[in-house]
This record gives sequence, C-alpha cells and structure tokens, in this order.
Amino acid sequence: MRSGDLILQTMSKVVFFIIILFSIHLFFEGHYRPGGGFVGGLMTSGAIILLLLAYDIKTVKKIIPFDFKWLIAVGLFISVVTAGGSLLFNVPFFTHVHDYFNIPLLGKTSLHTAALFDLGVFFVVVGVTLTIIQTIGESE
Amino acid sequence: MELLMAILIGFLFASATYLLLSKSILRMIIGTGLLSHGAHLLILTMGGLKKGAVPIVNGDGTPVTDPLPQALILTAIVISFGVTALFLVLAYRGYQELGTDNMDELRGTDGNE
Amino acid sequence: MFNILLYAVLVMLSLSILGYVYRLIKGPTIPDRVVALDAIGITLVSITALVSIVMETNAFLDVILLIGILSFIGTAAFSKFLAKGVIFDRDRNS
Amino acid sequence: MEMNNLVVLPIFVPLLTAVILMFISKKINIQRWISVGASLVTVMIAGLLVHHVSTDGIQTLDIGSWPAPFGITLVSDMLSSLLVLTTSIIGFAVILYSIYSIGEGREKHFYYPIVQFLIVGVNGAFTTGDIFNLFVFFEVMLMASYVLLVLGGTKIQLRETIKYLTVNVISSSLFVIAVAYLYSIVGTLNMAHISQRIGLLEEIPGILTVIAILFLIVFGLKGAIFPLYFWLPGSYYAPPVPVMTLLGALLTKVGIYSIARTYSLFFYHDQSYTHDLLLVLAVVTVLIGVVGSIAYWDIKKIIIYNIITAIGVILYGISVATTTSMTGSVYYLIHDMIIKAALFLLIGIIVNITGTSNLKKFHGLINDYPVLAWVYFIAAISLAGIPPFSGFVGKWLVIQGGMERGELIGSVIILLTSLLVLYSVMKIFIYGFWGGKDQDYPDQHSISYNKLLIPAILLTVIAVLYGFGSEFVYSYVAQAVDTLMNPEIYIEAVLKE
Amino acid sequence: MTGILEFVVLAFILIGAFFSLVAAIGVVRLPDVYTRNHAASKSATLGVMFILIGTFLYFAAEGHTNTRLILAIVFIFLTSPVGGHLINRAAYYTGVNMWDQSVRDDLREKVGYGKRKSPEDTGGKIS
Amino acid sequence: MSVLHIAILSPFLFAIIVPYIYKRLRQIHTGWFVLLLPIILFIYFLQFLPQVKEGEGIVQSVSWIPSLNVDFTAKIDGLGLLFALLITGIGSLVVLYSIYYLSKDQEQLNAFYVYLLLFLGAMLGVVLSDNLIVLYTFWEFTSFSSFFLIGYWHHRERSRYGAQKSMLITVFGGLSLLGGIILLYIMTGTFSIQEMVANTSTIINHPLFLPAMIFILLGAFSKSAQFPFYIWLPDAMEAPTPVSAYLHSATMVKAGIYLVARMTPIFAYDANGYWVWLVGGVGIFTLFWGSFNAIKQTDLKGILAYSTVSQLGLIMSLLGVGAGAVHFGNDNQLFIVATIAAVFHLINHATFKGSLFMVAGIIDHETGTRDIRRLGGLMTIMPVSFTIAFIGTFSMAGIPPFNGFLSKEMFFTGMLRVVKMDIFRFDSIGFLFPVIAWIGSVFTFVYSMILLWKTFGGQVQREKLPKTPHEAPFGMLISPVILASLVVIFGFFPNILSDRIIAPAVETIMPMFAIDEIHISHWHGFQPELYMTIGVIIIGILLYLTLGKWTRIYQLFPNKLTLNQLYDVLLPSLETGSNMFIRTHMTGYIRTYLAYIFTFFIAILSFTMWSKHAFHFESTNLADIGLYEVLLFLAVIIGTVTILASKSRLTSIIALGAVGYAVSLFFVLFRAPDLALTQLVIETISVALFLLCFYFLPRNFHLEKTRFKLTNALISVGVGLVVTLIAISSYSTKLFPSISQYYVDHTYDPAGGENMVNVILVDFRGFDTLFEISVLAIAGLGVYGLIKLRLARRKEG
Repeated sequence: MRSGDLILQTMSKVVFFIIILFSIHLFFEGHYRPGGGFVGGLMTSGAIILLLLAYDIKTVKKIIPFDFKWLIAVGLFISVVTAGGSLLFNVPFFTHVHDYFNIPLLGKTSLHTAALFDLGVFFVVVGVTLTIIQTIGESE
Repeated sequence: MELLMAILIGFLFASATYLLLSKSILRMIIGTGLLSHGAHLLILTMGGLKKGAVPIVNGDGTPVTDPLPQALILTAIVISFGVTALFLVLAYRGYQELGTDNMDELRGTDGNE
Repeated sequence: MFNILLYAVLVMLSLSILGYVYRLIKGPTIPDRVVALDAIGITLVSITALVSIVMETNAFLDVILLIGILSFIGTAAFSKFLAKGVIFDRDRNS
Repeated sequence: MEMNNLVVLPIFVPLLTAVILMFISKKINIQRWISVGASLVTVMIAGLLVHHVSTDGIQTLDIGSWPAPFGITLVSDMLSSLLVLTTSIIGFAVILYSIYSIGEGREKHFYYPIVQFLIVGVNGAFTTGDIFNLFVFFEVMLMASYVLLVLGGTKIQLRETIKYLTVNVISSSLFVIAVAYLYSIVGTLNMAHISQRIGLLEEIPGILTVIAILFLIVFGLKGAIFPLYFWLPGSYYAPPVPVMTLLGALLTKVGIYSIARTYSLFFYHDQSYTHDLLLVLAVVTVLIGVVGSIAYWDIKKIIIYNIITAIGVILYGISVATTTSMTGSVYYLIHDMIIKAALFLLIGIIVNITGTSNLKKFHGLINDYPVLAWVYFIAAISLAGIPPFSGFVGKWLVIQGGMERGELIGSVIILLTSLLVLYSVMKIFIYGFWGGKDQDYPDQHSISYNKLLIPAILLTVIAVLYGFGSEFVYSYVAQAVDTLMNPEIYIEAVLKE
Repeated sequence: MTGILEFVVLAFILIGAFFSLVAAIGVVRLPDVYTRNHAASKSATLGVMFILIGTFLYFAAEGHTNTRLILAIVFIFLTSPVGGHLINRAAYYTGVNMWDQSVRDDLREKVGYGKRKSPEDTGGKIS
Repeated sequence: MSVLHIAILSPFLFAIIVPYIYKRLRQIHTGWFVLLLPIILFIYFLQFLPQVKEGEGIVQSVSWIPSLNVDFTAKIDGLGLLFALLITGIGSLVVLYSIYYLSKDQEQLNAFYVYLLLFLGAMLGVVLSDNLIVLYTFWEFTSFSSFFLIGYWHHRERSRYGAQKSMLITVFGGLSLLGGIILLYIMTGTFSIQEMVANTSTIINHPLFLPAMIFILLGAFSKSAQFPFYIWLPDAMEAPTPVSAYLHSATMVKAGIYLVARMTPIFAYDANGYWVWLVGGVGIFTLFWGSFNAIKQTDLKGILAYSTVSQLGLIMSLLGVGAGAVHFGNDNQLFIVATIAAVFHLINHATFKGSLFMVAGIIDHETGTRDIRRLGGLMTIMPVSFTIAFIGTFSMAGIPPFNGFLSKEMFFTGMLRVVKMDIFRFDSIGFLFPVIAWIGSVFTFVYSMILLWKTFGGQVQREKLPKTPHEAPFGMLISPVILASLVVIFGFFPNILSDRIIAPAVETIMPMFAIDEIHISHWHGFQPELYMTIGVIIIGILLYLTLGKWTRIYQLFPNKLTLNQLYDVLLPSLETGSNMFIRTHMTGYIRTYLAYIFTFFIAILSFTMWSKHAFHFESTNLADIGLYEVLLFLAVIIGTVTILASKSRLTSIIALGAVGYAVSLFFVLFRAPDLALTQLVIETISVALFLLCFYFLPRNFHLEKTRFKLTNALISVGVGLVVTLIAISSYSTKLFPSISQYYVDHTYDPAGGENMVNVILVDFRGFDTLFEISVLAIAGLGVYGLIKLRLARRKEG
C-alpha cells in the first residue's frame, strides 16, 4: 500500500462524512433552499465515489452492503406510491398534502408528502449512479 | 446577452454536430454532451436572462427570474445524464464485443441479400 | 465603490480562469491539464462567492461547498486514473 | 372529477408493475405471471377509459390538483384513449409471446420491467397534454427502447443500438430546443393553452412556422418519415422479435401521433406551407417504404420497410387534413399498430421454426404449419388493405380524402403502392409457405409453436374484427377525428372555460 | 453594512483575488507540472480562502451566519493540498519529466525514474 | 339479413365446414357434399326468372358501415341474374366434373373445395352487389380465391409463378377499380350503382369523369384479360382443369365484362365517346391478338387460354359498340344489336368454352399430356369426347348451326354498324372494326380447327403418350355433355334465352331503352354478315391446310419483345433495382445517415426561415452583457475548440469537464442555483464515468479524411447557424407572458415551499420528475443488463 493512498484514505474518511452530512442537508433544504433529492442523491453518490477512489470496490461493498439495484427499486417505489397514494383518497393523482405539526421536543415541524416523493428521487439517484459505477467497475 | 448566448448555443450545436459526425464513438458521446449543454442553455435563454432575483420566495415581492425553464432544464440534465451513462457503457461493450470503436467499421448489412 | 471593486475582482478571477484554460489547452502533459482543471474549480469557488455578494443572495453558498467537494473528487479521480489506469480498484488486496 | 384518475391508470399500472417486478428480478415465474396479469389489467382499464370517453367526452386530469395550464394535465380524448387501448393490447400480446421465446437470460435481467416501462412511456406520450411532459414520456419510451434493443449484448444489437441511440439523442435535443423556442413565443407548455394562445393571434409570425417544421423534424425522426427514416431498418432488425414488435408497432406511431396532435392542435395556421410539405414527404415516404420492402428477401426487412410505408399513408391523411382523410388516418393508425404487431410475431414464429429470416432458405411451411400460414395470409392481406379486413377502411378514406382535396397524383400513388405492399408480403407466402414438403429444420421441435401462436392469432383476430366491425369502430374514430378537426373541443375540455 | 466592515470584507477579497491571480500567472508561466501545481494548490487555495472569509463576513454582517461557508473553508483547506499531492504523484508515476533545472529528486531511488504505470500515453510530448 | 344475402354468403359459410366434412367423412369424395350447394343456389336463382322478366328487380339491404355509406345491398336484375345463373350453373357442373377429376386419395380436397366455394361466393357477391364498396370487396375476394386455385399445386414452380402473376395483375386492376369507385363517390356522394345511374348527368359533366372511367376500365380490363393485361391468363392454366373451366369460361374473367356492362349506363353518355372508343377498341384488338397468338400454342389449355382472351375481347368490343346506342340516345337504337350480341355470346362462350376445357382435362387425364404435337387420332378411342369437342370447336369457330354462329353473325352486324357512328372519328377509321373483326374470326376458325383435328384427327402416336388412352369414365363426361347439349340447344332454339334472360340483361345495361322483343334467327338473308362468315370459313380452311407454310411468321416476333417477357424482366429487375437503390443510401454508416438528417434539418429550416421571412430581431428586451460573462463565453468557446482539436481522449474529457463547469457558472450568473448544483455534480460524476470506461476503450481517436472533415464542418456550421437564428427570432417574438407568475405566486401557499424550482419539480410538475427518475432507473437497469448479460449470437425469434 503506497503512501499516496494512505493520505487519500485518511482524508476520505473525514471528507466522506462531511459530504454525507452536506448531502442530507441539501436534501432536506430542497423545498426551501437550493437542493433537493437530485442534488442530495448525487452528492451522496459523490461521497461513495470518493470512498471507491480511496479504497476498492470490495471494501466499499463491505462498508455499504446494499444491492444498489434494490435501492433503485425502493426509491422508485416510494415515489410511485407517494404519487399514487392520492388515488386512495379520491383526489387527482399526485396531489400532495402538507401540514405543520407540533412535535414535542422538536417543536413546529412541517410534514410534506413532497418530501417523501423527493426521498424516492434521492434513492433512485443514488441507486442508479452507484449501480452504474459498480457494474462497470466490476466488469471484466 | 441573449444575443451572445444565442451565438454560444449555436457554436455548441455546431461543435456537437461536428463531433457527432466523426468516426470515434467517444467523440460522438462527447458531442452528445455538448449538444445537451447547448440545449440547456437555450432553454434558460429562452426563459429570459437576469430578470430578477433567484427564484426563491423572499417575501418582499422583488421580481424573480422565470423558475419554469430552470425546472425543465433540471429534468433535461438528469435525463441526458442517464443517456450519456448508457451510451458510454454501450461504447465500451461495443468495443469489447465488436473489436472496434470506429463507426466506419460498424456498418452491418444483415438481411441485405 | 464596493461593487466596482467587486466587479474588478471578478474580472481578475475570470482572467485567471482564462489563464488556466490556456494551460488546459496547452498542456503539454495530462497532469498539467488536471492541475488547470483543479485550479479552475477553485477559482470557480471564488467567483461564486463574489457573485453571491453581487446578487445579494445566499442561494449560491451551497454551490461553493459543492464545487470544493467536486473539484477534490475530480482531481482525485484524474490522478488515480493517470497513476493506475483505473479509477476504482476491484480488490486492492488481491 | 375524482373519477378522472382513470386517465392516469394506464400509465400508473405498468409503472407500479415495473417497480414491483424490479424487486423480483430473479424469480422468473412470478415475474411472468405478474407481467401478464398487470398488462391484462391495463387493457381492461384502457377499455374502460375508451368507454368513458365515448360516453362522457374528453377526460382530463389535472395532476397534483394544479389547474391547467399551470400543472401538468393529462388529456384522454378519443384518439389518445384508443391508442392507449391499442398499445395495451399489443403490450399484452408481446408479453405473452415473450414468455415462450425471450429466454431466461433476458428475463433475469429486467426484461419484463423494461417492457412495462416502455408501455408507460408510450401510453404517457399518448395521454399527456403538456408538451414538455411529452418530451419526458418520449424519453421514458426511448430509454426503455435503447435497453430492450441492446439487452442480450449480441454483436448486431450493440452495433445497431449505437446508431439508434445516436439518432435519438439528437432528436431529443432538438425536441428540447423546439419546446424552448415555442415557450419563448407563447410562454406556456400546456398544449391546449398553446393552441388557445396561438388562436388569439391575428397574424401568425413566420417563426412559428419554422418551429412547426422543427417539431416535424423531431417527431419525424421518431416516426421515421422521409428523409429521417435511415436509422430505422437497421435498428429494428437487430433485437429479438418481441422487442422488434414493440418498437415496430408502437414507437414510430408515437411520432406520428405527435405530428397529428401538434399539427391539428396548434400548427394549423399555415397549412398551405406546412401541410403541403407534409404531403410531399408523406408520398415520398410511402415510395421509399415500398421500394425497401420489395428490395429484400429477408422477411424481417420486408416487414420493417412496411412500417415506413404505413407511416407515409397515415401521414398523408394527416397532411390532407380533411375530416375524411383524418378519419382514414386514425383508422389506419390503429389498424397498422395491431397488424404490424401480428405480422412481427408471425415472422418471429417463422424465424423460430426455420432458424433463418432469409426467404431463400426455406419453403413449404404450409404443409406442416397450416394454421400459421393462414393466419399469416390474413394478416398479410389486412396489411395490404384488402377488404373487409382491417387495413381497408383506413386506406380507402385516406385516398378518398386526398382525392376530394384534389390531390389526385398523391392519392393514386398511395393507392397503387398498396399493390407493392401486397407483393412484398405475399412473396413471403408464396416462397416461404408454399412449396414442397422436403425441408427439415433443426429447431422446429424445440419451440413452443402453439403457445407462440396464441398472441399472434389474438392480434389477427382483433384485426379481422376491426375490419368487419368498421361501423362499430367508426363511432369512436369519428369522435377522435372530431377533436382533431376542432381544436376548440380540446381546449375547452382542458382549460374548462 | 458599516463602512468598516465593508472595508474589511473588501480587503479580504482583494487579497484573495491577488493570490488567485498570482496562482494563475504561476500556472501559466512556470516551467513544469510540479512547479505549476505548486502554484495552483498553494496560492490558489490561499486566494480562495481569503475570498471565502470575506464573503462569510459579508453575509454574517447581513445577518446570515452561514455554516456551509465555514464548512467550505475547512473543506478546501483540508482537501486542496491532498489534491495537489495526488496530481503530482500521478505525474511522477507516469513519468512526466521534471524541469531540466530541478535539483533534487528524492523519490528516484524508491520508485525509479520515469516508470510508466499508466496505459495512458502522457509523456512529455503534447498529446 | 334476407334469404338473398344468405344465398350469397352461403358458400363462405359452407367453406368453413368443408374441412370438417373432409376430416370426418374421408370415405366419400368431398365434392359430393359441395355439389349440393351450387345446385340449390342455381334452383334458387332460377325462380327469379319470371320476376326479372317483368322488370321487377329484387333489392335487399343489410347495413354494414352505414356511417360511410356502405351497406350490403343485394340486387337481382337482368344482368345480375344472368351471371348468378352462369356462376351457379357452370359451378355445379364443374364441381361434378371435379369429383371425377381429382382423386380423393391424393389431393388435398378440403383446400380445393374451400377455395372453390370462396370463389363461387365471391363471384356471386360481385354480380349481385349494388354497393360498389361491397362489390369491390368481393372483387378482391375473387382475385385471392383464384390465386389459391391457380396455386393449388403449390409445390410446382409454374403454379406459384402463375398464381403470383394473376394475383398481381388482378389486384392491380382491383385497386384501379377502387380508385374509380372513390372518384365516382366524390362525384355522386353514393356508392350505390342504382343511384349513380340515376345521377349520370352529374357524373359526365364532372372534371373527374375521365379519370374515374379510366380507373374503372383498368380494373375491368385486367380482370377480363384484355390487352395488355391478358398475360396472366395463360399462366393461370397451371390450375387444375376444373378450375380453368370454371374461371375462364364463365366466371372470373367475365367479372370484367360484368363490370363494363354494369357501368355502361353511367359512362356511355359521355359526349366525346371515350367509352365507346376505349371499350370497343381495346376489345377488338384483344380479339385479334388473342386469336392470332392462339395458333402458335402447342398446349391444349394454352390454345384455350388465348382463345378465351380473344373471345373476351369479342364480348368487350360488342359492349363498347353497343354503348354507342346510349351515346346517341333514344333516337338511335342502331347499336343495341351489339349489346344483345354481347350478352348472347357471353352465354354461348360459357357453354362451348366450358365444355372444351373439360374435354381438354379429360384428354390430359386419360393420355397424360396436353401437347398437341404428341396427340392425335383420339377420334376413335374417345368418341364421346370427340363429339363434345366437335360441337364446342365448331360453335367457337362460328359455324352453323351452333350457338356460336348466331352470336358471331350478330357480332359482325354490330361491327359493321360502327362505321355509321359519327363520334370520335369513327366515320373515318371505323372501318377498321369490321376488318379486324373478320381477321380475328379467321384466326379463330383456324385455331378451333387445330384444337379439334390435331387432337382427334390423324394417327394415334401411342409411343408419345405417357398413358394408354381410353374413353373417360361416365361421371367425368356428364358435365361436358350437358354443356355441349346446351350449345346445340341454344343453337337451334336461341329464343328460349332471348326473352327470359337476354332481354332483361340488355335492359339492365341500357335502362333507357325498352327492349320489346329480341328475335335471334339463323337466316337474315344475303347480308354482308353472311358473306363475311363464308369468307371466314373459306380462308380459314385454306390457312389451316397450309398451316406449316405460314406459321413461320410467328418467328418474326421475337420472344424478347412479348408482354410476358416484359413482366418476367420487370419483376426481378424491380426487385434488384430497388435493392440497388436502397443500397445507394442505406449504407450502414451512421455518419451518412446523420449527414442526411442534418442536411435536411439545415435545408428545410433555412428555407422556411427565408420563405416565411421569419428572421426577426428585437433589441429592446435584452439583458446587458457583463464583462465576466464575455470571459465565460470565451472560456466555453476555448474549451469546445480544445475538444474539437484534441486527438487525445483525456484532453477531450478534461475540456468537456471545463465546458460543463463553465456552463454551471452560467447557471450561477443567470440565477439558477439548483441548476448550478446539479450540473456541477452531474459533470463530475460523468467525468468519473468516462474515466471508468476509458479502461476498456482505445486510447486514440480515429481521424477523418480531409474531405469528410470539410463536409462535416460545413454541416456543423449550418446547424449552428440555424439554431442561433431561430433562437434570436424566437426570443424576439415573445408574444405572451409566461405562465410562471403562477408558480411565483403559489409556491409558498398553497404548495408549502420556498424554492420555486424545487417545488415545480416535486409538486407543480412532479409528474415530470416521476418519469424522469424512471428514465434514470431504466438507464441503471440497462447498464446492468448490458454489462452482465452476454448472449452469443444465435437465432432470435
């Protein structure tokens, strides 16, 4: 193991968490500030790409034991179900609802089905990016 | 500014076309990249440039730029990313299987007889 | 005054980008180009920061961090590719 | 109002199915059952939708409860709901056919979900009332088609997918810029709203005509009209037959539908220019198609070039733009989707039996496979527009419309080229089915011949009923044409003014 | 915003801009990739950090204390040198020639000079 | 649905059960079951005779596509009934004959009878439909069922060839007919023949009159094997002989005659006399050409085929000349005799030609050959057949006392009267009609004699015959005997037909005339017709006796110049020509395709811009240009140029990345933070993907030839210019405010967000996003499948 990798690896551990935090922040801010599921998801993928750069695919697979194809399905499922949920309530497809709740300790919180939809987007983006990268990386 | 952007977009489209007409798959993929840059800038330009603040609700009623083209571009960007990814993998699988990335050698005349 | 100076700085930064772009084209080696790209990324950070001030919006502040992150990832990826020919190892220990 | 969620179901059901199938990609049997079941459900929903539209008029759904033109509005008028129904039926037949022919490899690699996605894209494109949303559905459809085209990774698939993808990426970019140009001028994306706004203009600026032509290029690339069809014969030749069927029967028709929709809804102001251009292109398209279909002794190629011919015929009716010709085009459009699908599936069975698509390498199939031969024959003469089968009414009305408008030469060309169409498909019958019983094929016993035949027969029967029941169909087609000829019906339904 | 603060912000920004320009001139003018990288990673980083601090102060004065900016400053401070290091290492391993007037090369004994590790032809010539 | 409809459709219904009968009752020849149907139908139609004679047609209507004015109106009138009787009558005889002709052990009888029944039904439909679309439907059915009958022995190449040929030519005719029908509909607004007849004045003054007429005639001529379409008929002889007897004596080919007769009241009024001239002229020439060619044939069925062509020409010419009466109107009934002759000859031809075909079949069946060079001397061995043939050929040659003589005489009368027409310069060139008619009749006489004497006269050449000849079985002889008897009966008592059948038919053809009484007699006194007949016989005998001396003139007509040869060359060369044409532009090079597409893009858009004066530039609405924007602009341009110029993939990618970053900076400048964020990340990940794939890809680019570079550059500049010009014009033509204000107003309430772009993405236009991530998901799955699944090239079904 060469010294350059060591520097990079050490660095990556720190930076990885910064990026993940940042991406979660981007995701949650999306409805109000620039950001959202896309950028959040892409950023998370970026973080994992960094890990892949510093380590190797096998190691990263051990750290993050997801099947990313499954993540695509989950994400899409969340989005589709959120959108389709309105069918059950007899309102036009994709009608979002949102409300503000007072939750003890956290205070006034807004719950928005759009955020749920965006979560799906987030997962799909992460899933797709990493499926692609992982599949190419593993190919012969 | 819109004039300048129109010229830039035209230039991007011209370059993209040139690349798409070349032999190497990789250059064609790069061409599609430029093509989508051009298209995205065009949407933005057509929405009007610099007509107000960032499209975030600010409460003070200052005019904001047209948010709709931005949303359209975002959709388009993500889609072209997906296409580019597939195209790239296609190129490499094609090279692996067909042994060339030269489009001139990928004619194919099946069923011509 | 404040804004005029900001504009001046923006022009300076843009000129530096042009300088980097020159290096990007000239090369002569690929690492030179990567250096230029990295530097462009860093300079973009500065430009974005200044543009935020000019536009009086904090909407772009996320962009700053983002460019920082991406420029690092990009540099790391290019370097690794140059050094090894692959950017992700399948299994480093084997 | 809430009932209108029906409009979204032909898109939603396949989408949900696709997602569910993604979770169980390794369990082939369950995948098959779910695919078949879901596509049957889609067919039923689409049928219900057609019924609904026929009794209650155009159905619209403002997605997310945002009023048109600000949100995305789905619009099921008769044309779109008929096409959705046709698409769903073809989807069902192809899935049924795939089960016995596509092979485990593809089935384990997301073949079924992607087919569902393709149907999502096509149904969506037919249903949406928003020009940018149309682009998005085009992309869904195209992405699914890229993947289906290349799935399997054989040499020819890879080679042709590269070309197919390149052309379509270009057309997608052009689509985006066309939408952008249009948005710049009319400031809206809702198609009814675009139509309404353009209708308000006293003088139509020339640039709008230019944009109309740009849209023609975009949709023409998808629809493979002259001179934008070059990519089609090679690309459609590459994939396995079920995929070929989906692409051949559905994708080009989406392009043509889009031309019909945009040219009747908002590019109708400069008809002397746009529609006359379209007319010339349509006639040349027909000619190119027949020339191609008689040029080959490869059964796949023959049917593939017939796609182009049919496109030309439909387009001709659209370009003539009279009620008669439009009626003809709509008749022909639906007919061609069904019969092309049937023919492709039948060709697929032949290829499965003989192991080749070269017509010079086999003969005498009628001796061992009489049912196949007869079904093929009926499908073939339906394609050529022989009454009382499905292609006739459409062809007749298109020609009649053209002649009524004084386009004698174009109409006669359309009329006489159907002889060459007949020649090309009957060539397969005469040389492939007829002949002595003196040939053995290595694979003929390994395929599930009878099971493969079921979907093909299903489609052919539908085509025959479609022809015999032209009167029954007429009331629906007339309603579709009514909307096409009178944009205000569409506008009123969408904007609810 | 008070005049003093405006002055301070401006000062930071101008210093930053100066460093950035210097870095650019360095990248254009210096003779080989190692020295250019040196200019880019050090000078430019310094430049950008000054500008970011200026920006941060500007927004802080406006009432928006922005954590992302601090995070960005920290991040760039952490990663920029690493990035520079990675490029140089890559350049060295792929056998990019040093400037002919370079005086010292400690790595030469450890890895051997000009050993090509990459499939990419990145040698001294224009490619 | 009336009984009449059921009668018309009964053959189709019956055809469905034939395969079951065949399967279940293998012991009994399927033909016996089938035979019932035409007999019943014949009797059914017979009962209409009295009604029709009184001029009361029967009209029954069933709606089919009323919205498109298509209803299945079945109508029995004189003409229709005549044909219906021919179809079912000859049909019964043919089925009976086929029972003995086709072996139940060796032939696919189910298929044969299905085809035959379909054909029978289709023919009934043609002659009994009043609605032209329905008529056309049945018309095409006759083409296809005859296609199957001709190709019945499809393992023979000649059968396939003949079937394809007949299909192509008759379907071509069918399509022309359709064209004519559509034009008629445009003129009259109806598909009903009756209503059209009532509307003739609209039709003849309409500009579409001539095209409609030509289309209809093309349809009729190709079906009735008129020159130059006759070439399919001789090849159709590949069909089993019962089929030939049926198709070419009474039915298929007569459909064209029927159509011309049917259309006469609609078209013949035409002031220029096109109809008379075209129908008459083509007919008379076909008569000559067919008879002339029949002589050189050596195959019995070949002679009969050309004879059929010739006889059809005869009937056609009569119809044409007869139409002259319509043209001249009520005061001039001079030409009606031609129409009467046409109808009469139609019947006669069916009888004698039917019997002759059957005899030819018998000879083929019993001797194993139909080649007249190998036949001869069968008179003593097959006396019954000889008698039938004798009657048939003499009738055909126009020798008294057979029915052929009667109609031939009337034919001459008709032709002689042509000279008296004063339309279309008939007064000057009209004399050609009787002259050609006479020459044709001479040839007819000659080939009739050849047919008879070469087969039955002279010595038997047993060594040349595959089988030992003997008389045919009794059953096989029934049908030809019946037909031959009819020849004789009609010869002696022609007037049993004239009132009941001929007069009503002629009245249908010419509804404007009251046909009081038709009297056909052998003796008209010493008229020119008689001299002509005598001349025919004398010259005919002379020519027959000197056959060997003058038939050498046929060698003067090289085979290469025949119409048949034209067809044989045309079809393959159409194929190869198409193939060559397709290959010229379908090169398989994506570059070529893209070049075509882009060139079209440039050409059509710039032409439209130019012709619509679409370029428009307005400077009022523009945002001002900042210096750093110009610099950024330059950066993008420089980056792009680098990509264009670079020969190394890495440089290209780095430059592409730079351009992408610059574009995101544009997004920053134009106040699109979300875009900037996304673009930046996507750009980086894309670059990573590129690098990832580089491992598998070759290092350097392929370089184009300079010539290509130049055209590529030209196309590229064109594309760029067009895009720019449209962009400027579109931007300068902002006619309406954007709908965006709505999003600005509604983002916070009720959508509950602040970032408009994001709210549009997940809420206002969340539907887009849902499918956008679907696209992404498909791409992901696609990449996975593309890499993981590697099937070998195998057959793909």
